[in-house]
Amino acid sequence: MMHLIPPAIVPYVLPVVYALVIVAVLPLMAGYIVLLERKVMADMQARLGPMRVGPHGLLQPIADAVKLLLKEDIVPREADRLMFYVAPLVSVTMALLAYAAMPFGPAFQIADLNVGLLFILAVSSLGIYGIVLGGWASNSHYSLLGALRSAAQLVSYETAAGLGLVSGLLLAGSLSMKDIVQAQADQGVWFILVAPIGFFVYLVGSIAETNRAPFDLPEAESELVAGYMTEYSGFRWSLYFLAEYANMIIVAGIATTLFLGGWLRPFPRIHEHLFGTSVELLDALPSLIFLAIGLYCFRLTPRQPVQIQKFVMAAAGGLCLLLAGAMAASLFAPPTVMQGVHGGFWFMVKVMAYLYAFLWIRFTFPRYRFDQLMRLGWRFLIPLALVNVIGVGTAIVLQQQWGWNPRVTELVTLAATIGVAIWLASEDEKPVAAVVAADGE
Amino acid sequence: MNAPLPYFLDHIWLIPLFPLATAAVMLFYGRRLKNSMVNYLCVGSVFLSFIYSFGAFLQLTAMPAAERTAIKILFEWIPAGPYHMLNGRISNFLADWGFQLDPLSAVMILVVTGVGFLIHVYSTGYMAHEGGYYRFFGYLNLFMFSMLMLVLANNLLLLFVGWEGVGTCSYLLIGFYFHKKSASDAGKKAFIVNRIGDAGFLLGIFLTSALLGTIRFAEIGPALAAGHFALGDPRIVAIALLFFVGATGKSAQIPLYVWLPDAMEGPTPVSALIHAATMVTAGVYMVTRTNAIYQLAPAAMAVVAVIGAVTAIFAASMGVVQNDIKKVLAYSTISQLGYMFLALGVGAFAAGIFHLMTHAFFKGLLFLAAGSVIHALSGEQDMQKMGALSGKIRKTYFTMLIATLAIAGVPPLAGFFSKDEILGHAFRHSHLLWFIGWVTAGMTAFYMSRLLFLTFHGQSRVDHEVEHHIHESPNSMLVPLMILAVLSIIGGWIGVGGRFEHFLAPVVHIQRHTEGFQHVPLLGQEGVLHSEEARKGLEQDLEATTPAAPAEELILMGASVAIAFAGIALAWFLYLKRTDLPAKIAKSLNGFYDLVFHKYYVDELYDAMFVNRAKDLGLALGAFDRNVIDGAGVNGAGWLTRFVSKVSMWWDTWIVDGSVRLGSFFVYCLGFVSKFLETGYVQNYMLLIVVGLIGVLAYYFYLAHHVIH
Amino acid sequence: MFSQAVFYFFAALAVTSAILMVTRRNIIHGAVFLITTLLATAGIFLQLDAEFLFVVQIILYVGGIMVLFVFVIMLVNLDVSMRLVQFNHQRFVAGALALVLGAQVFLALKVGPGVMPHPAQQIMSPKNTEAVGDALFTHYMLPFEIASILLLVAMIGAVVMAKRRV
Amino acid sequence: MISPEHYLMLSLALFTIGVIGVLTRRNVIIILMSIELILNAVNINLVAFSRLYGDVNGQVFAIFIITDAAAEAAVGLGIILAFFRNRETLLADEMDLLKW
Repeated sequence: MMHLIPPAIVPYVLPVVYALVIVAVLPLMAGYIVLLERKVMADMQARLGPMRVGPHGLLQPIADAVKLLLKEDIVPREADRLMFYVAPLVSVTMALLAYAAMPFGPAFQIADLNVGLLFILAVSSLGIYGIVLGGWASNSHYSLLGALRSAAQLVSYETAAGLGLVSGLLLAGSLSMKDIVQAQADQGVWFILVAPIGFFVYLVGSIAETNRAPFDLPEAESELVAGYMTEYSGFRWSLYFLAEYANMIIVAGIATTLFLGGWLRPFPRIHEHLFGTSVELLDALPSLIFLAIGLYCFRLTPRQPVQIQKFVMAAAGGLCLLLAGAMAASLFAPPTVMQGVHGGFWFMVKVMAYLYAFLWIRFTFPRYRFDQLMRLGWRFLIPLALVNVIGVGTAIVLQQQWGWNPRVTELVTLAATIGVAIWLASEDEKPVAAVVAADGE
Repeated sequence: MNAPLPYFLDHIWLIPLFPLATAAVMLFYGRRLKNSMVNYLCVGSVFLSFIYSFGAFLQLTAMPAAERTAIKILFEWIPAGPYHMLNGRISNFLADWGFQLDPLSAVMILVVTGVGFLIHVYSTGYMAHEGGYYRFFGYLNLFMFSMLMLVLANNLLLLFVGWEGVGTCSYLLIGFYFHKKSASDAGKKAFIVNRIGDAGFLLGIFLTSALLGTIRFAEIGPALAAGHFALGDPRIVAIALLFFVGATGKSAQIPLYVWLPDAMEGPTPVSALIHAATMVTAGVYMVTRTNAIYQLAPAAMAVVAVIGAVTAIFAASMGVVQNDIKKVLAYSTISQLGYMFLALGVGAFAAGIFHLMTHAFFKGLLFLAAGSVIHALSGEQDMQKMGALSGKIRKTYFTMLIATLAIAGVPPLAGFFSKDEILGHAFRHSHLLWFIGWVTAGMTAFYMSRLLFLTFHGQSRVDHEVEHHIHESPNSMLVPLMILAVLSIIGGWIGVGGRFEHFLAPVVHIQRHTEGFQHVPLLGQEGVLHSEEARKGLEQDLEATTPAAPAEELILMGASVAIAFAGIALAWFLYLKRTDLPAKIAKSLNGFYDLVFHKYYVDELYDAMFVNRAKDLGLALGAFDRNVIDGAGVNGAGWLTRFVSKVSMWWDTWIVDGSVRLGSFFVYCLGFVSKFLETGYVQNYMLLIVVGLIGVLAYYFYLAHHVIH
Repeated sequence: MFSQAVFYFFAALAVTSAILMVTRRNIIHGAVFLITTLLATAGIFLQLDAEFLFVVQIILYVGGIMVLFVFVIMLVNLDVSMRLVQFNHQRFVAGALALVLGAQVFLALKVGPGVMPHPAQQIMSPKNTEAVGDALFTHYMLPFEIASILLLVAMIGAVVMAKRRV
Repeated sequence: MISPEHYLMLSLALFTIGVIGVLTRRNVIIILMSIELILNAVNINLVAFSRLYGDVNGQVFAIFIITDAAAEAAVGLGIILAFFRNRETLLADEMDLLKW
């Protein structure tokens, strides 16, 4: 049906489709990440978590969404209305805008900018305005403090995270996301193995950038009720919520792309064939996984207490089987399609792993004090990231100009960087003057 | 010396080094050391130098008689470069840090280190309970160093270094009990009086280098030979006299003897070592060392002889009436030194040195024994408060007895031989001098035995609280006494048959067949030894010196022995038999006794003549400084400066500042107008900028318009 | 056609929000409109094929400098100054003069003969980032370093200025 | 295609607006922001001409200008903070310590 489309806009069709898909799926994903979070938290705290709505709370997110949509929309009298309305939109818009350059798969990418990475960073750095303006507009001290804090925090940690990414850029030699993944494919190694320090710095920085625990100072409920979101409720609040989770997925995607090999299949060199057939074992893995999940769902179905829950569980199992079938079918489709589907799968798997690390950290570590946060950012992460950049650059030069053994150079520079890290940590014990921006009022 | 020297001769420079090192240790770290440590270091170092000296002596005697000279030059000390001599020739002044060992200095270092070592041992006992133990030994070792430098130096300047060094040490040691005013005064006196002599000596050195173009002893002789100086050349005489001035200062001869009696304020070992045995003989040594010059200056020789003789009898007469035991010994030292100079004066250098050696033995012994007596009487020095000690401290008594006999010139003890030598030479030279010497010998015997009797015999006049803890001195003091006693006995025998003269002959020898001073100048240095005929001349000279003991010699010997016993007998008669007589005699010739008792009022005379004049001069200079220099010079300059500054201030205020203020006033007027632009609003300024920009653009439009049309 | 639309859209956005920025009584609104202007400018950069500068504009200007502005605005609470007169006493003459200046420049651009040459349209290299980086690190090395020193000095100065107790 | 005049006009407009802001507003922060606006107008010119001549020097200069803008903003805001703490005001025409 391509011929129906006027040729002038042909190049714009596919991106629009992708964009619609993302915008449609993202809220759902966010909701289910929340469910996942609650489940993981429950598991870590030896509880069950949501079990009522749907089997094992499978329908909880939908219920939450409905509740939020139906809630009354309250605007404080003293609030600056314009800003109060605009702020959440800014947040969520910038969050969604960042997806424009996110490569979910070799083909599944809205626009492959040659400054893709910088674009994503820039746009996601704009998200801060949503927070700051919202916090200011709601004209409440808690909100204002939360806003100030998040502003300071984001500005500080953007630097660290960006510097952490630089090491990946150096290795890839390009800013385009696709090229970065391609570089990892060509060099046959994920950059996390080459620049672990950079990955670590980015991990911490991204946690702080998304205002997650243990860096969730802007919304520290024990100090400022809910930070910049205190005065918000209902749909606007959920917009902030959506923006936060979208940002999480974005940073996870960036980390995946730069350090975890993007959509690449793990172990590309292993070509074990699935009993005799031309299908490689690892390629068949996704469909097998889905198959297993589906079968598990079916096995759980009869145990559900209520009839409706039986149905839902069965539906989930069916969905899994459907996906398994799709995966299996794509094995025999032309390679581009197969690449696309599997790439998407692996990408999402890695993103999920990264997010799981987020949750893990959140439920493991206590919250920082603000000056501690600033100290960590300015006196440990940023110097460490700088040293790491120097080290990686040195390693690359040694390899390419002087033809040293790559592994050796990487190990040497890595050791040096770790030494510096230890020294910095020991230095970090000393007290530091509270950062200027930190103490607003 | 081109031939390689044997070990000890090659290392003579170590001999002064040992005491210097320990002196440095003492004076810098001594405070932290224990007394035993101090003993080991100091005495050990002196003993080491004695060993080296003895070895050097042996190796020197091993060499053939004509070449007994070892010169060791360490480095060039003062290479001052060329200068014009008096005769207009260019000479190169070079004072090197060199050591010269020939028979003369060999004898000296033996005496110095030997007696010095014994006295060190003695001091460990004598000073045991004194404060500043390490300081004492530090000074003592410093003195040893200086003295050894003095006797080992190979040029006049280095000798002068040692000369000054010993002077300093004697000053420090006389004032050792600096809390006693008399002690510190005595130290100052000694120092200043020595300065006078040293000035003369220094002038002499200058004149020497100006006249002869060298200050090395080894080259003085050749220089004299090359200079063809007539006998009694006035310039030579001047040098000799200047040297002798120095000698009088250091060796306490008239007129500069006054410091020695006061120097007795110092500790007794110091008196023994410095003011009897070694330092005061430096003058004798120096004159002997430069005898080549003296032999060219008969007049100077005459002066030396006369001064020596007069000093001898003069000091002896004063020694007769002294009651302080150490004072007596001091005066006797002076008179004995007079003897030595008498000997030098009559050209009997060897005899002088011989007497120097023996005198070192028995006079050191006398002082040490006196010290032992004082020690026993816990500090009592007045002979009026002594007596009948012979039973209580026998060992000291016997050593004292031996020393007394020795100095009195009783054969066969040391003093007899040396004194006899001197008298013989004196007689040969002039009977008057001999007579003076002879009388002096008698007086010496008299007052020495007076000292002995008053101290040890008769009935005891000791205070009672002192009486019952009279005690013999510890062995550390007695052993040196005994050794010195032995030396005082046998010390003289080496001179029998002119062996000592033989030994010294290479350094000093005189052609005896010439009568009196009418001998051609003979240069007693290597200078001639290197020329062949001179060597032959010296050989026959050496046989010639063996005395053929004619009758007159025997007569003289008998005379001196006789007068010695006469003196002893008189003393015995006056102070043991008829003890009331001395007072009567003193009363009977009242004025004379007072005169002598007050040492002829020489000190008062000097005070009146020099000291007070010096003080007046100082006061006058002070007044001059206060009134003329400060008044006219400084204050006048200050007044002038203030006046000038007043003027310039006026100029500055009205002319310079005036112009400046004028300018500032002008600027102020401008500012008053333009300050209305200065609103203080930034945006006003920016507006002005914009206005200017518009103006510029308008101008360009104007230009463009003209370009177009 | 398309790029023209883009240009006009962004230009209009920039100018309008600039006017609003200057005229708003509320400083926060002013800041927001300035941000809009900057973003519009960034869009124009993009339309001029300067992707790198586009990103730099967003990251540095919007994400950095303006955040600082907003921050300070929040630190100095301004409800007092909001009630005051916003324009100073020289506003009319100043505005008029500024307009005159603008008119002069406009005139210079329009009627001034040969004020601006018209060389042929070049094609920018697709690798804009590489090109900029290349120029920056080879030909403009020294200015680059000087700029870094400048930033350092500015940083220190800002810290010293804003410290509580100087 | 868009002729360079368009960009020049745009930057001229922004520049003029900035100048007006600088000259007329009382609030120092707004003045600073207007200055940023002026710098931005200059940037547009530079980029336009770099596009015109097809080399990147203009963009490099734009980058330098942005750097300077950052420095200026940092210091300026620091000064404003300090001043606000001391004088409790943000109005330019109350900062008249230099007035005679």
